[in-house]
Amino acid sequence: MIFVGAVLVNNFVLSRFLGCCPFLGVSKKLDTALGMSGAVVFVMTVASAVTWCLDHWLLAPHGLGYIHTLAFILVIASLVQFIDIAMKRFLPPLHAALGIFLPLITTNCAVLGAAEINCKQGSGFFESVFFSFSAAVGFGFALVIFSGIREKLEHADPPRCFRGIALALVTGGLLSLAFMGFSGLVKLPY
Amino acid sequence: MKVIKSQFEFKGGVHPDYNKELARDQAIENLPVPEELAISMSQHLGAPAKCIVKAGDWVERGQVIGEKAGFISVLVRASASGRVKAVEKRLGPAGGKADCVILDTAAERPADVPAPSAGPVLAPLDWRTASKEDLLKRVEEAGICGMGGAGFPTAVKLNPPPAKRCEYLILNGAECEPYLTADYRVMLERAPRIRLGVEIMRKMLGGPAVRIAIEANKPEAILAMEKAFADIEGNVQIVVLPVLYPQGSEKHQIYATVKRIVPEPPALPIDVGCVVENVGTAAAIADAVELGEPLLSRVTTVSGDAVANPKNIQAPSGTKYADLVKFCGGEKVPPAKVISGGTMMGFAVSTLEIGTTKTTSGLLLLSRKKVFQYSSHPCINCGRCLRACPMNLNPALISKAVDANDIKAAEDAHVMDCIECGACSFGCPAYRTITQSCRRAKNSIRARIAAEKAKAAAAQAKQ
Amino acid sequence: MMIAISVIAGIGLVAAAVLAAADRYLSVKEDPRIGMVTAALPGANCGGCGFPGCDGYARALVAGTAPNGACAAGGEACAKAIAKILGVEAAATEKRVALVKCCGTRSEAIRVGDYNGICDCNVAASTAGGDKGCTYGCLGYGACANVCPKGAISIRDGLAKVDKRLCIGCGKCVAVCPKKLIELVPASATIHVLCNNPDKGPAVRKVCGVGCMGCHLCEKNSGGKEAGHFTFQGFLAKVNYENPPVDGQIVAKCPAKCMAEDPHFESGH
Amino acid sequence: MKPKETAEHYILSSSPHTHANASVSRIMLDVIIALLPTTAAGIWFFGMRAVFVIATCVSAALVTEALCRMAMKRESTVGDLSAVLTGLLLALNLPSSIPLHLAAIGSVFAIAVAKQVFGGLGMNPFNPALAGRAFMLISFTGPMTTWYKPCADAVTTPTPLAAMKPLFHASSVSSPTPHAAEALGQIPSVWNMLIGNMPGCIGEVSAIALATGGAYLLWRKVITWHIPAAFIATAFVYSLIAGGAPAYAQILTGGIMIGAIFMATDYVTSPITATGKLIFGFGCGLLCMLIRQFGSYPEGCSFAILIMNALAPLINRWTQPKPFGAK
Repeated sequence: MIFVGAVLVNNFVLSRFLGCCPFLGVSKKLDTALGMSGAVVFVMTVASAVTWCLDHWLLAPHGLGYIHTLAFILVIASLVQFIDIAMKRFLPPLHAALGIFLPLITTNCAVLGAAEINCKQGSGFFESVFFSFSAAVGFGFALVIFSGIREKLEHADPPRCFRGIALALVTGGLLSLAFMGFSGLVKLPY
Repeated sequence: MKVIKSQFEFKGGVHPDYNKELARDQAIENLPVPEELAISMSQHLGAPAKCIVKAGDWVERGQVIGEKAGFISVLVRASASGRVKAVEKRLGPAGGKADCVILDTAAERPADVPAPSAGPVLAPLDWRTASKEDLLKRVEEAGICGMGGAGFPTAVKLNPPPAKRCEYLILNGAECEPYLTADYRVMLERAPRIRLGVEIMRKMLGGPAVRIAIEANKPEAILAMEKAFADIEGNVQIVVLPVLYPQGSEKHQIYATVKRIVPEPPALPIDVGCVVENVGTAAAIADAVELGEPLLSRVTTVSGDAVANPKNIQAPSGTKYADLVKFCGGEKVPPAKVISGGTMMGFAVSTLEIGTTKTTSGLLLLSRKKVFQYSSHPCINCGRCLRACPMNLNPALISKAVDANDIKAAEDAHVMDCIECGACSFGCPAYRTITQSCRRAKNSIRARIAAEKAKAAAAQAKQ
Repeated sequence: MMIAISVIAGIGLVAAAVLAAADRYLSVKEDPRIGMVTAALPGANCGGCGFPGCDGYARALVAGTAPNGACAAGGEACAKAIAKILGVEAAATEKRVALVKCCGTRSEAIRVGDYNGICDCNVAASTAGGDKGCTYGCLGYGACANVCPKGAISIRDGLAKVDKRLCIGCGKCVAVCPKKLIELVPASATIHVLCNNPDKGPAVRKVCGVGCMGCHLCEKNSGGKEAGHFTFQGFLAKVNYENPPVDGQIVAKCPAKCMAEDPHFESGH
Repeated sequence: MKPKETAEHYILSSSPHTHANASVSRIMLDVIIALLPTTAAGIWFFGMRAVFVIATCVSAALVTEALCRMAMKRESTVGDLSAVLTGLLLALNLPSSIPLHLAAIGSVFAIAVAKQVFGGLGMNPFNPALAGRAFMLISFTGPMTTWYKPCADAVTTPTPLAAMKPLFHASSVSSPTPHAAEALGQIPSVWNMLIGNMPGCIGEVSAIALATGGAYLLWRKVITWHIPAAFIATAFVYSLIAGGAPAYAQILTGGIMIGAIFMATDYVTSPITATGKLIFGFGCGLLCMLIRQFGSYPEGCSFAILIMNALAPLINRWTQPKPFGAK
């Protein structure tokens, strides 16, 4: 239920409008979109685990809930950098596939958003991680669909003023309109 | 000998208006040698022949004027006696330039050149006693290439590498192109010659089974062939093909007759044990072997609604289109389009000053009302091209990719498998230039491959 | 408050220490040029080049799989800096620019057919050789303009024209032209023969009002054969760009009107 | 000094030089012809209101198309009839009670935002009529879900779909709870569902008229069977498994018939390959029924098709045909 809810109903990009930067930036080609999706799934899952631990063991016990945004940014950014370096060293093939997308995720609001939502919900560790994972899959799903459309639009001939990002935004809007159909599909507290 | 119906229909294909009734019932007529011939050195697939005569030379009928210039090449003989007016580069119907011998056949024979004796150009051979090598040599020196349209050197095709055995010799009498009736007339009028040609080829190929493929809309041709082949020995069958364009395509004919599928290029029909030859080629081989007559002329259908009297004409190679039209009583109405070949795969030409070649199966003059205009309207994704494509490609995708100058995407969509049959453009409701897009993509891919090869060769030379 | 500050600072320190250690012990040696190229790029990670971020583009550049100049944000200065790092423009030679050797505009050269198909010279040329009477002349369907990375070529009155200031002499147009009538010439040369038809005079006249007839007047007027300003191929004059003519007089004296002084079209940029 | 040209030039073009004489406008005309029975049925059941809605949508679509092309300084495409078709399809997907100015806004959105922004016919990733409808459904939910009883002016009533929705969650249909029994009572008779005597959008009520149009399109080879068959079969099997209202009622009410025959088969926004079409139809049917059962909207047909429109490029990509002779 969490999965369906996060992937379809409350899709991060299409109904929460989080992570729009890579959604528009890395959706020109299907291959790169797939790579990016993989990277986001990986980072979001790991990041939510780390931030959950941070929140529950360090911040919450000391009544420091109000600084968690700051702390999360710091932790997520360094985590991504660390993963980048470590992956380059130990898993070169995976790095070749994902690595170039990692720096782009450093400050991705979707990652932070997932951590924030988890924090606000006060959900348990596994629930948090699974929610983040699902949200990332939803993000990847939207990204892949969107890149498919954009590849098709490469062959289109829109009016001059709409070329490029403007057309992508209109398309994104229509896609979001279509995803409205899922509303109510799963009744979730999120 | 059996007549069977083809059981294997390939996917795709279209049904254009055949318009064969215009010239179907016109018996083959011989064209008197015109006053001027334009004999191209590039009448076949492969390297153009090397011209060995120069302006002012006197040449005899049958004399070699162009030498074979490579493995995939064919020699060229003069189709009439006369004086060489000029040797110059001229445009062929396909748009490429090639050396062309301009022959003045009305010129007076010089006093010091005696008239040749009235014998055959080459010594006749007895095909039963002649060796395979002799026969191959004869096919080569008679300058024979495939007469269906592509013009592949016949001697090369009939001499497969020893590792590959020919199991089926398929005789192509489909003639699926609209308007054209040249092969049909040859089958009606020269059935015994075709049979002889088949027997010679069979000997050269080591006795394969024979399949004669004819479309169902030519019942008389089927009858004529049945009669001619009635008492032939061995595994010979006439296969009646369903009427479907492009039934004459080599790959599709092989599938329709013996249900074998030729793999992607560079595989050839011989890789699945098949050799496909046109009926006209078979007759030409019979003439070359038995009569010693090289391939100097061929039957060309002159048709279309702008021609006064459509005809099937036996014309010497190099006859200018204008002479053919004149022989047919001229133009009925001003033509809007002139096509060398059929309407599905032929080439539009800009002038009637081009000479015929060994592969000119037809010359069509179409009036304005028979000509449609291509447009640059966007594709509406209707999928008709996809369903029409006999190669099972996605022409819509290729055409859109080429429009966007994305040749890589076209290559990924297997554009190199395209046989340029035109079925996609034929049914396109947006009148898009799909076939031309495929051609464009193929040309740029070939150019790129050639450039890469040249680069690699240069790099190797450096080392 | 103090706790909050110290916690954040602590997290920061730990993270910094871990990253520093990781960088020290785990980093992989790679082509130093990648870092240099990345530094030369604007770092906007805009994805406009088609690669995921500047680093991806830099890698592709160093690997030689991406064309230089795809970074719109960095512009020409950036492309130059990268070229320097990659050592592409090592050999400094005189600037060469493309020259379209045809001046048979729609009003001067005849057409022999109504072409109906894809607007591209190579395709048009394979359709009965194109619709231009002169089979050596510019078809004007813009194959060169389409491959030009700098947008320096435009089609005017059925002819391709090169903007000398935009042209970088990459030679892409030379390779793509089906009629092989584009040549790279020294930017300093000012006098050109704008014809590519080696046929005899009368044959040229039949198809074009401004075709070279091979009359050798340009050669005579520029000091004769010994001066060596021209060479001839068939009945076509060619400028010897090793030793180009300088006297503008000969242009006006060309009876075929196929010569021009500095014919490069200047766009109003 | 110009050399003399011959008066008449031959046309030079690449092969083929002959054509089947099909055209885009003829295809559009065929679809419009196929929609005539449906339109007639809609007018019969909903009266002059339906005529006004259809007229408004079609004229708004035409005017928008013309204005957009003018603004873009491109050749007018009003003649290809695609705008007429979009307007007509949108009108047929609206309730007859819709205020006319809202109908016009929907039509303008469909043409301007969902189609011309992308460059016109052939480029749009989403079905314009459906995008227009979804846009209206979200923006003007009230008027878009007010239904009039057929053949009776201004008597509002819920659609059979709205009545059937709770049935999914009823324990058993054979021994219905009082609530479910009431819902079952609101399902029209099979005959009324076939001819269209039930509340709903103008064009979605008459199954017979829609099927006639579909048969015409199949006969004219404008559409293939893949999408409608996969769509309807999936929806049918789903409702058999999920229970609730009888499966035939799920098919005959709401937008499934018009969606499967006329909307999902839109060339531009559906996959081009046969396999892709089957997958597309399956996806449409599944999503449509999922939304009907679990979603907050009573009808999911438009959204299902729109979502599958978004997936069409990917389906196309992964169902490329294998060339003849390829391994």
